[in-house]
Amino acid sequence: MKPYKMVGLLEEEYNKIVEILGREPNETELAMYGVMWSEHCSYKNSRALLKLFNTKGLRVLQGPGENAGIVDIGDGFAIAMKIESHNHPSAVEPYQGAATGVGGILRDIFTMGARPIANLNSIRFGELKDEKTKKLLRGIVRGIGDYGNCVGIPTISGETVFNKCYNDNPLVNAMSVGILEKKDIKKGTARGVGNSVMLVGHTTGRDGIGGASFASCDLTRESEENRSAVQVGDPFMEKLLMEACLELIKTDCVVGIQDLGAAGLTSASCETASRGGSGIEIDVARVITREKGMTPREIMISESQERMLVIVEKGKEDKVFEIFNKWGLHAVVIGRVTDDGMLRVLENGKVVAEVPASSLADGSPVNYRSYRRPKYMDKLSNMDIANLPCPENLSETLITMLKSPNIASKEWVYSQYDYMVGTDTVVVPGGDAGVLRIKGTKKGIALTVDCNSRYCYLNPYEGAKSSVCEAARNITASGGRPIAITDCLNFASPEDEGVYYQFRNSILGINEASRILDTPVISGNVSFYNQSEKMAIYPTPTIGMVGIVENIENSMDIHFKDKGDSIILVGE
Amino acid sequence: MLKAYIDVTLKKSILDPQGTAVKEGLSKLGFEVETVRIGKHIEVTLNDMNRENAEKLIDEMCLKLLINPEIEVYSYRIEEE
Amino acid sequence: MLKAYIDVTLKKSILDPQGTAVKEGLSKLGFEVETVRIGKHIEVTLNDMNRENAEKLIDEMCLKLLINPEIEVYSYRIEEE
Amino acid sequence: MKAGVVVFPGSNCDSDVYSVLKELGADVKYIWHGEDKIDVDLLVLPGGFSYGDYLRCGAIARFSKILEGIYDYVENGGYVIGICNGFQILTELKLLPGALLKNMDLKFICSDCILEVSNDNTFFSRLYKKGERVNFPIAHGEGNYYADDETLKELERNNQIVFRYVNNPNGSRNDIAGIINKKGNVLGMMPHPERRASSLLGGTDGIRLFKGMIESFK
Ligand SMILES: Nc1ncnc2c1ncn2[C@@H]1O[C@H](COP(=O)(O)OP(=O)(O)O)[C@@H](O)[C@H]1O
Repeated sequence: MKPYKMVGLLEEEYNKIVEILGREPNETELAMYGVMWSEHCSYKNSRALLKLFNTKGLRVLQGPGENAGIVDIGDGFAIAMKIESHNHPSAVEPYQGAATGVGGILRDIFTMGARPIANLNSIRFGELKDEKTKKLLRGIVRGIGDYGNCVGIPTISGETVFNKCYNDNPLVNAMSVGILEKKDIKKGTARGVGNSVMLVGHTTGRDGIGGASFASCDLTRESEENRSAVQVGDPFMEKLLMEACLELIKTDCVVGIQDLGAAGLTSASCETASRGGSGIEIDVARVITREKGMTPREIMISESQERMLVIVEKGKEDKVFEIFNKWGLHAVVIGRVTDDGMLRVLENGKVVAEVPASSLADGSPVNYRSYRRPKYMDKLSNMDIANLPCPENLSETLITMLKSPNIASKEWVYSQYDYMVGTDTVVVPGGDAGVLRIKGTKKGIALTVDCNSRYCYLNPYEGAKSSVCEAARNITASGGRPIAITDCLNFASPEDEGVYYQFRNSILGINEASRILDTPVISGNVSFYNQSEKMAIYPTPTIGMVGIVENIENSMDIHFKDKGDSIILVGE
Repeated sequence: MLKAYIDVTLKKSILDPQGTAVKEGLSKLGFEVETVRIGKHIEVTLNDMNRENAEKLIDEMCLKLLINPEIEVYSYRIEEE
Repeated sequence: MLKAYIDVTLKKSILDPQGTAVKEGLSKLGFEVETVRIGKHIEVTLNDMNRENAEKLIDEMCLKLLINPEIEVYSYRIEEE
Repeated sequence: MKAGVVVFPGSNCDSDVYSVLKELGADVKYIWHGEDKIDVDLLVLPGGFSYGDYLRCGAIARFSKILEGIYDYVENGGYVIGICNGFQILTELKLLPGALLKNMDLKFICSDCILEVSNDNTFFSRLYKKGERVNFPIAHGEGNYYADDETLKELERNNQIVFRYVNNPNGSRNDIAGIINKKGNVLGMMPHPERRASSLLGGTDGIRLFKGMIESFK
């Protein structure tokens, strides 16, 4: 096999790399392009369309493009929020896949300088009667719970959906929300020639190598052998890392901070350099490795969890050592910021890779894919509801409906999540949105995550639009005013014209609702290739939403309160 | 009766947070050791059968339920009870 | 180097719901077994020392940290690495 | 009364208890696990996952520097309350008998939970009435209290069981949710009274526990 194929690149992509470098890339460089130009990291099949999103608003302090979006909630406070998929890893190792999904999204929040205060999750499975589904459900729920519970972040809302289209491709979308004082916003940028680049947190191992490209592949037999792609989460380490980073951010030594997620050190270094318009030089020999004999290539693309890259003002490194030492964590200077725009990787002082940072971060070719309205839509939209027979025994039908896993109570799920830790949860799971109080103010925030993928299948545009509306209704019903959206777009292969039609129209649908409701999209994530040889998932654009509750005393739950109270149905 | 003693451990390349924490715990108590890895120990009692069949059975159980070959490996011994 | 393979199990008198759950899981897959008990498997690598000292050390570690004698028992073997 | 909330690596209910004590006007501070002097009247071991609860809950935290002096402190009459992970640490320290096993159905459980006060004649529970039912939430994966028959008999005989579950959620023997040592100055409990200290958060049943302790010192 051609070397570029082994790292998941196409011939024309390889040619573009040669053009950028003016030479053939070496093995390390090729691997770095492979992970950065994968669908998962480069958004090459979605970037063009994501530009359509309504991302502006008076409250928006940080839109898409950073680790998380940030909105102003007044009183000097802001909310950081982001949702992300961990579908493929969870299909292979439900417990660890889901757990590391939570870990990743938490880091996205605290890199922004925000303290995580709530987690949400949207999980989708095949039919519950299958043993395989049960095993996935148990593992995924336990993984989400154990990780969030251990770090001490309440999981206050979510959704759990069953449909046979997810039989081979369960979905795990993890969302996290944090609070910060507006003045404390941090970004993932590297600036200031000579400033230090530090790697903090866990050691670097061979786990998760190739994970980013793995996330963008169909789940076929091959991936079952792709064994090193699964990582084990360490929530205890995450908790320490979170406390240490939040303490560090309060000092004046941090220039930029970025977590190491997909594509590890490669992505963190080229993204921070590219955002800051600078270059970075790192020496892999300084990275603390878990195993002996790791090559520069392995170190650069390892996806070991619970690590962060911190850009520190020159001369203030000691402060970082002090704080990380207190928390019992590693911190090492692995390089420095330069002004030549290059990501230069050294091994004991010898250059082993050197590429323009921005070409890795944003240089991948953008695909403008063609799309076509899928045929099934015509067939389904021609169905006449009037022809459906009315059930004879309505009481029986009601009971059947209530028993359906999609309608029945999800207490089995959320009772495994600590939804009260932190003592801010005012409206607990089991209702519409979760509501948290904001200590020190009269306010609260309402949070929800919603999608009706069946509607999205019937009509992607209307379905996506109605998912935004459903989220907004959940927020409003809990006493909040919707202010912003984070979205996770789960779809099948973008190479399929019908799927791309679903994708495009879902974005347009979200966009219309988002404009009308004045809820800009401030962050999000795309997950393609959620399909197996047998089937593709329904289009599933999951909407995470935050709303402000001006007076927390006025938040509302769904329970009937007193005998004799009137019940009124409002709306159309 | 036969008894199988099965040990399940994480693959070598995979991080073992429990082991790391315990290693540090031991060190605090003054025990300096090289590495600690923590896994599961499973004891299964089987009805009498020949050893070969027992081994086949245990292998099957491991691969089907007891371990996830993505991240774990196993080994076992079988003894008469 | 020496490697100690330590197995920690719940005392016999204590219920092991995890074992019971796995037994049921196995039975659903068609594996009928008598009993399943689940415990921990701990591998500790030690620097070279004589076997007697190693055993003393492992016993100490177990009693001090690795097990809770109130509920657990342990056994181990030591091998050259 | 001076109170100190110990912060272990992995504690996560530390600030929850701290806030409640503070709101009630107590003189309260955080105590880092690496400190070596217990200079308070009430030591709180909060909930969370100290050292990740890897190996066994509380097993590693038990060896923290700050806890080296706890035996003397207790011997001299200092008060200790361990909530959730704190209870687990207290059993690992052998300051309370027994151990906490995995919940019977093997799942982490977070929910409201009705308890019955079995002993109202303690430093901690004096503002409740024996037989009274209170609602404190639980949130734990390993809260299944176990002690051998002999120990259970002794606990019953000495009236050391302070709280019992009305509907046993985790398999605890004798429905035990919280116990006290013989001397009466160390309480361990799985449920979280600090989570029921505000009507906004579903109730105030937990407040009296903290008030009772504070008032004893006045
Ligand atoms: N995976 C989950 N995590 C946390 N809470 C959940 C989860 N699934 C469901 N819930 C809770 O149960 C409530 C009801 O869920 P669901 O039956 O999907 O209702 P709805 O369709 O009204 O959103 C949700 O609003 C949420 O509070």
